Amino acid sequence: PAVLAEPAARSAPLVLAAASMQEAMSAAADEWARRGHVRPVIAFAASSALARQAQAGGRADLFVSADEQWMDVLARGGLIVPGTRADLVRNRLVVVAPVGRGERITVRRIATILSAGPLAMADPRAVPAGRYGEAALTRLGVWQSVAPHVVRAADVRAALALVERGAAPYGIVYATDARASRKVRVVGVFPADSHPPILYPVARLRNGVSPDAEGFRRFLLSPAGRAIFARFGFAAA
Amino acid sequence: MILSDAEWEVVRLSLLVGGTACMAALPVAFGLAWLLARARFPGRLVLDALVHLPLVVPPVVTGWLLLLAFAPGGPIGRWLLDWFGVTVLFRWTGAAIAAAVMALPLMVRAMRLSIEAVDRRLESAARTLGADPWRVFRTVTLPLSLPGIMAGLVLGFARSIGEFGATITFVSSVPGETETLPLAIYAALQTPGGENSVWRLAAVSVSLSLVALIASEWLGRRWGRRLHVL
Amino acid sequence: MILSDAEWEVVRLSLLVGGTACMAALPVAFGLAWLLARARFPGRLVLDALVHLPLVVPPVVTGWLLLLAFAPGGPIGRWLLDWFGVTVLFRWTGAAIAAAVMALPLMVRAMRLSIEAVDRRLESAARTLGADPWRVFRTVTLPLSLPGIMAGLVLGFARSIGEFGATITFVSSVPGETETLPLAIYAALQTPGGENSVWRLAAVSVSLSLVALIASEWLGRRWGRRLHVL
Amino acid sequence: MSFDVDVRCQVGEAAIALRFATGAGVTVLVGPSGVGKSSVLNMVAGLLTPDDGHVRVGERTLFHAATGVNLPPQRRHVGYVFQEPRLFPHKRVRANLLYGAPDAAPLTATAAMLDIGHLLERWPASLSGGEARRVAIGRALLSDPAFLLLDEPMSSLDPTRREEVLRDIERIRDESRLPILMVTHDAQEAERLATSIVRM
Amino acid sequence: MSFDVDVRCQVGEAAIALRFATGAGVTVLVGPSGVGKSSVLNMVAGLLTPDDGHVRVGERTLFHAATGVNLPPQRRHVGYVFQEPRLFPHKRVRANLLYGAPDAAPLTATAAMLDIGHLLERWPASLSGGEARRVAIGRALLSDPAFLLLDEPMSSLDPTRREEVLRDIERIRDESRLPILMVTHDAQEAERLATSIVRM
Ligand SMILES: Nc1ncnc2c1ncn2[C@@H]1O[C@H](COP(=O)(O)OP(=O)(O)OP(=O)(O)O)[C@@H](O)[C@H]1O
Ligand SMILES: Nc1ncnc2c1ncn2[C@@H]1O[C@H](COP(=O)(O)OP(=O)(O)OP(=O)(O)O)[C@@H](O)[C@H]1O
Ligand SMILES: [Mg+2]
Ligand SMILES: [Mg+2]
Repeated sequence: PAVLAEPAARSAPLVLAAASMQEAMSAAADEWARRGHVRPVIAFAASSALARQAQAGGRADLFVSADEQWMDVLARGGLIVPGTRADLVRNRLVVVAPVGRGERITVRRIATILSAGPLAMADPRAVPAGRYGEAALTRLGVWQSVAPHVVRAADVRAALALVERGAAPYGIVYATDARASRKVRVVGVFPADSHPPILYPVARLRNGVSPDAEGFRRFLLSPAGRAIFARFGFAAA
Repeated sequence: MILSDAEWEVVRLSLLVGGTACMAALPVAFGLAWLLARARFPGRLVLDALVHLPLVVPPVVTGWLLLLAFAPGGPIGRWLLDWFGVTVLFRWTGAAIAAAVMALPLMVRAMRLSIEAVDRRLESAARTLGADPWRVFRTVTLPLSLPGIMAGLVLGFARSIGEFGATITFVSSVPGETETLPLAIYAALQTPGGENSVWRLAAVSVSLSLVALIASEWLGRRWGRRLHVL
Repeated sequence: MILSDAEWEVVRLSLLVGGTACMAALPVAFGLAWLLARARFPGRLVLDALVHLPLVVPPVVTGWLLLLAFAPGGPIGRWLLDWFGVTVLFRWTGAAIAAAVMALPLMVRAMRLSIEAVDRRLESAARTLGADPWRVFRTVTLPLSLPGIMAGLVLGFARSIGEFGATITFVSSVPGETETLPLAIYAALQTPGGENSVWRLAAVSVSLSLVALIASEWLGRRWGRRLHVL
Repeated sequence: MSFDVDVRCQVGEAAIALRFATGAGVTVLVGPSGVGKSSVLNMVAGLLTPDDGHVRVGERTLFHAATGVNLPPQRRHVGYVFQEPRLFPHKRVRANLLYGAPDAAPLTATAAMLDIGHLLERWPASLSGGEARRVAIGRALLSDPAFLLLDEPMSSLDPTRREEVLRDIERIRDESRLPILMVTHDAQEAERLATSIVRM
Repeated sequence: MSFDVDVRCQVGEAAIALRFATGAGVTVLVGPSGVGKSSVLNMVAGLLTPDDGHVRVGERTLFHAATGVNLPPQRRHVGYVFQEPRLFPHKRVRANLLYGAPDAAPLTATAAMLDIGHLLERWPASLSGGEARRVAIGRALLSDPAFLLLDEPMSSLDPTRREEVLRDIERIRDESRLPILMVTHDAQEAERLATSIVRM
């Protein structure tokens, strides 16, 4: 009797992760591999694109979303394994201005200041950062007066670039993005209660087959995992 | 299919941006095509590569380079601001610039192909009939390159109507000013449950370019009928 | 300019994806170009519009449509799975499909332009010399359309090398599998302080297509020298 | 019977109609410019489909409207020298000459006969008018045709070469007995070669 | 002196050199196919630049290598009938005829003379060989040239039209006294028209 089949090579889990987490996720995967596991394969794209790929039946094991809404969509569709959803990290929303320019934002004058010129933010209709920004400005009661000045970038990084280049005097971005740019400084931080919490949820996907997925998910949520994300400016959830 | 007022505005803007981009790029593209097809000068290959650039680098990078150039502190942006007091940032003119730059390589290639196919013996015949080079160009080279010009216009218009990455990076999405069809479609696609809107707007995009296509086919066929023999 | 191992991997993948896409699209594009240039059949305009589609709708939508078609439950995806047991999602083959679809309209247009410029009297001469239509096609129509084929290949390759929106929407950016140059550039753009990497990778993109460009210019010139007279 | 032709065809505004039946040898077709001589040759070659009538060459029916017979050009075994050279611009002279040839052996002899042996490696674009004409004649002859259609084959040939080609045509007429249908405007040529003359 | 030509030029492998000086009337250029007749006409027209020598027509120096004079073709006021018709395919016959004409008035007379009046609204692609040739002749004549270059202008013309064109050339020679340089392979034609014959 011949050897009919070799045992299937232990397949690496496929992780779908939001593009904005590329560095942090890669670092986490490296660390996981260093601990003697198979390094997961990570697919990066916008949360919406990843969610659609999962919806379409793409075989993936883990989903790390930058947007709770899309995780909700998958949950409603029965595409995630119940009980595996957890909040991985948290972010904050800030106002930035080019280095050496712009005044410090005060709640009293916020409308006046932000209406001084184009206000760069991610598209409030589409991108989570924009949605959070709109929510915060609405809560502060200034959205009506600021809205006409808003220019909607494709994502947070594009909004940041507009401020870096001086194309817009102010922009609303995540703290993680502001922190990394040497060309902008933070001139204001939105109160945490002015917008829904900015959470990055993780969950295992129904379609997944890799036995390693659960281990990697637990690693991400472990103190060691969270420490890696903290290194890139994310706050603990 | 009934569009909302906001959607009509998007369509109007797309036509404005796409039409302006095409018309502005047309003479530039033809000039470049002519240079690349006919002239022999040092740096010809560099020019050729430069023209193809927007095709090769991702649109986002093109948009980013446009931003660097046209931002108030950038080389062109400063000049526009100092001399004309205008800025194209967040304006439909900026969207048209992005669309034109992205459409340019397609237009140049198509036109160049036709210019290279022009029978140069006809040009010498025209010269013996007293036409100076400029008249030869206008009356012989240009009309005989018409198939390429038409193809370039169709490709360019379609590309302009579909341009997304460079536009949103360069001028963002400002409703009524820079929010063209692809930008509206992108926004709808990001939103859970936005599929309906995506289909509607995509259908509009397709119809617009279908009209351009039919027009060009019709013109092309009229033209072809004259020149071809059994 | 020294690239890291990971960057070399990106370059290798880009060449693999771009080359495969071009080669796979070439015969399809030529067939379509020939049909559109020569055949008269009902639905010709619909086919024409369909070919232009990926140019008009934003790449993101094209990627999404590809996803719907090639997903395990989609019409093509199911068939691939049932018959070959393969899926293209998150695979480089999927990236090549996206690149090919995006490059197709450019290739078809350029080729069609050249096919339409072929002197049909040469084809009838070939037929009187005993060549059946297929031999006429191979020995007369095809070689005389070579300028368009070259132009189509260059445009298609450049487009493939630069394709971003459809690819990331369809197959995401999987390092070592689907992360081509534009996707890596995008990732670098997303990364704070990634500008250096952006410049390096963009320069690589440009060099790759410059090589393709120079090769095509050189071939084209050799070819042109034969056919042209003073 | 060599040529048994009865064709009617509307070409643009011109209504072309011609009927003739001629025996072996050279049939010369003469007529004013624009009367339809080239069109008739195209109909015999199968490049233009007559509205009505028939075309028979030798024993073969090439076209017959009534029975729906219409052989495609490649199966008519015609050697057609067009009014303009129509050389393939992307092939060297040698490849042009051999394009329709079932056999490369006669190349040297034919090239020598037409005095184009020194041009074999040239591109057609670099040929003079008379050189191109001779290559076109050679290409038609080398395709081993069952009959010849010659549309002013001697135009732009100098007297010496014209005389040579004339002799070659005479030899083909007398030795290989190929049916030949030829258009010419030269009375001397017509008189010398023609077995029968058809006026349009 | 009508034509005072002394040119040397390397075309591909062919070294073309010719010197002649002829008086008023028609200068006929004869020589075997491929010897360089069309090339000489191209040099006189300014389409091909000689490596050395000079070209003078009438009183004007069109080219002089020693002094660097080299008028561009459009300033030589040449009426050139090429060996092949070279009609503009994208212009109707009327527009082709008028392309180089400073004045549209002579159109009707010229068209009548060449018997192409009924073709004015046609596209060149639909013309027969002889029709295209006559349009090409008309186009050159209507451009009000200072001298004529005719490269086998009578090829593919039927005897009647050939006779007419011959008479027209004679009239031009005798009445308007335009210098004419003509290539022909027809001995009769040459004899009848030539004031001088140049052999290559
Ligand atoms: N596409 C067309 N549209 C209109 N008329 C046409 C078309 N093609 C040919 N003709 C006309 O048909 C007639 C016959 O043309 P054909 O080429 O057969 O003439 P021919 O006898 O060979 O003349 P030539 O001796 O000048 O070569 C001509 O009057 C020509 O103008
Ligand atoms: N590009 C080229 N490369 C090589 N040889 C060339 C080229 N162009 C022309 N020739 C050669 O130059 C010579 C002169 O050509 P030209 O057309 O002047 O001859 P011609 O006397 O007009 O002949 P014909 O009576 O056949 O028209 C020919 O032998 C031709 O083959
Ligand atoms: Mg004819
Ligand atoms: Mg000649």
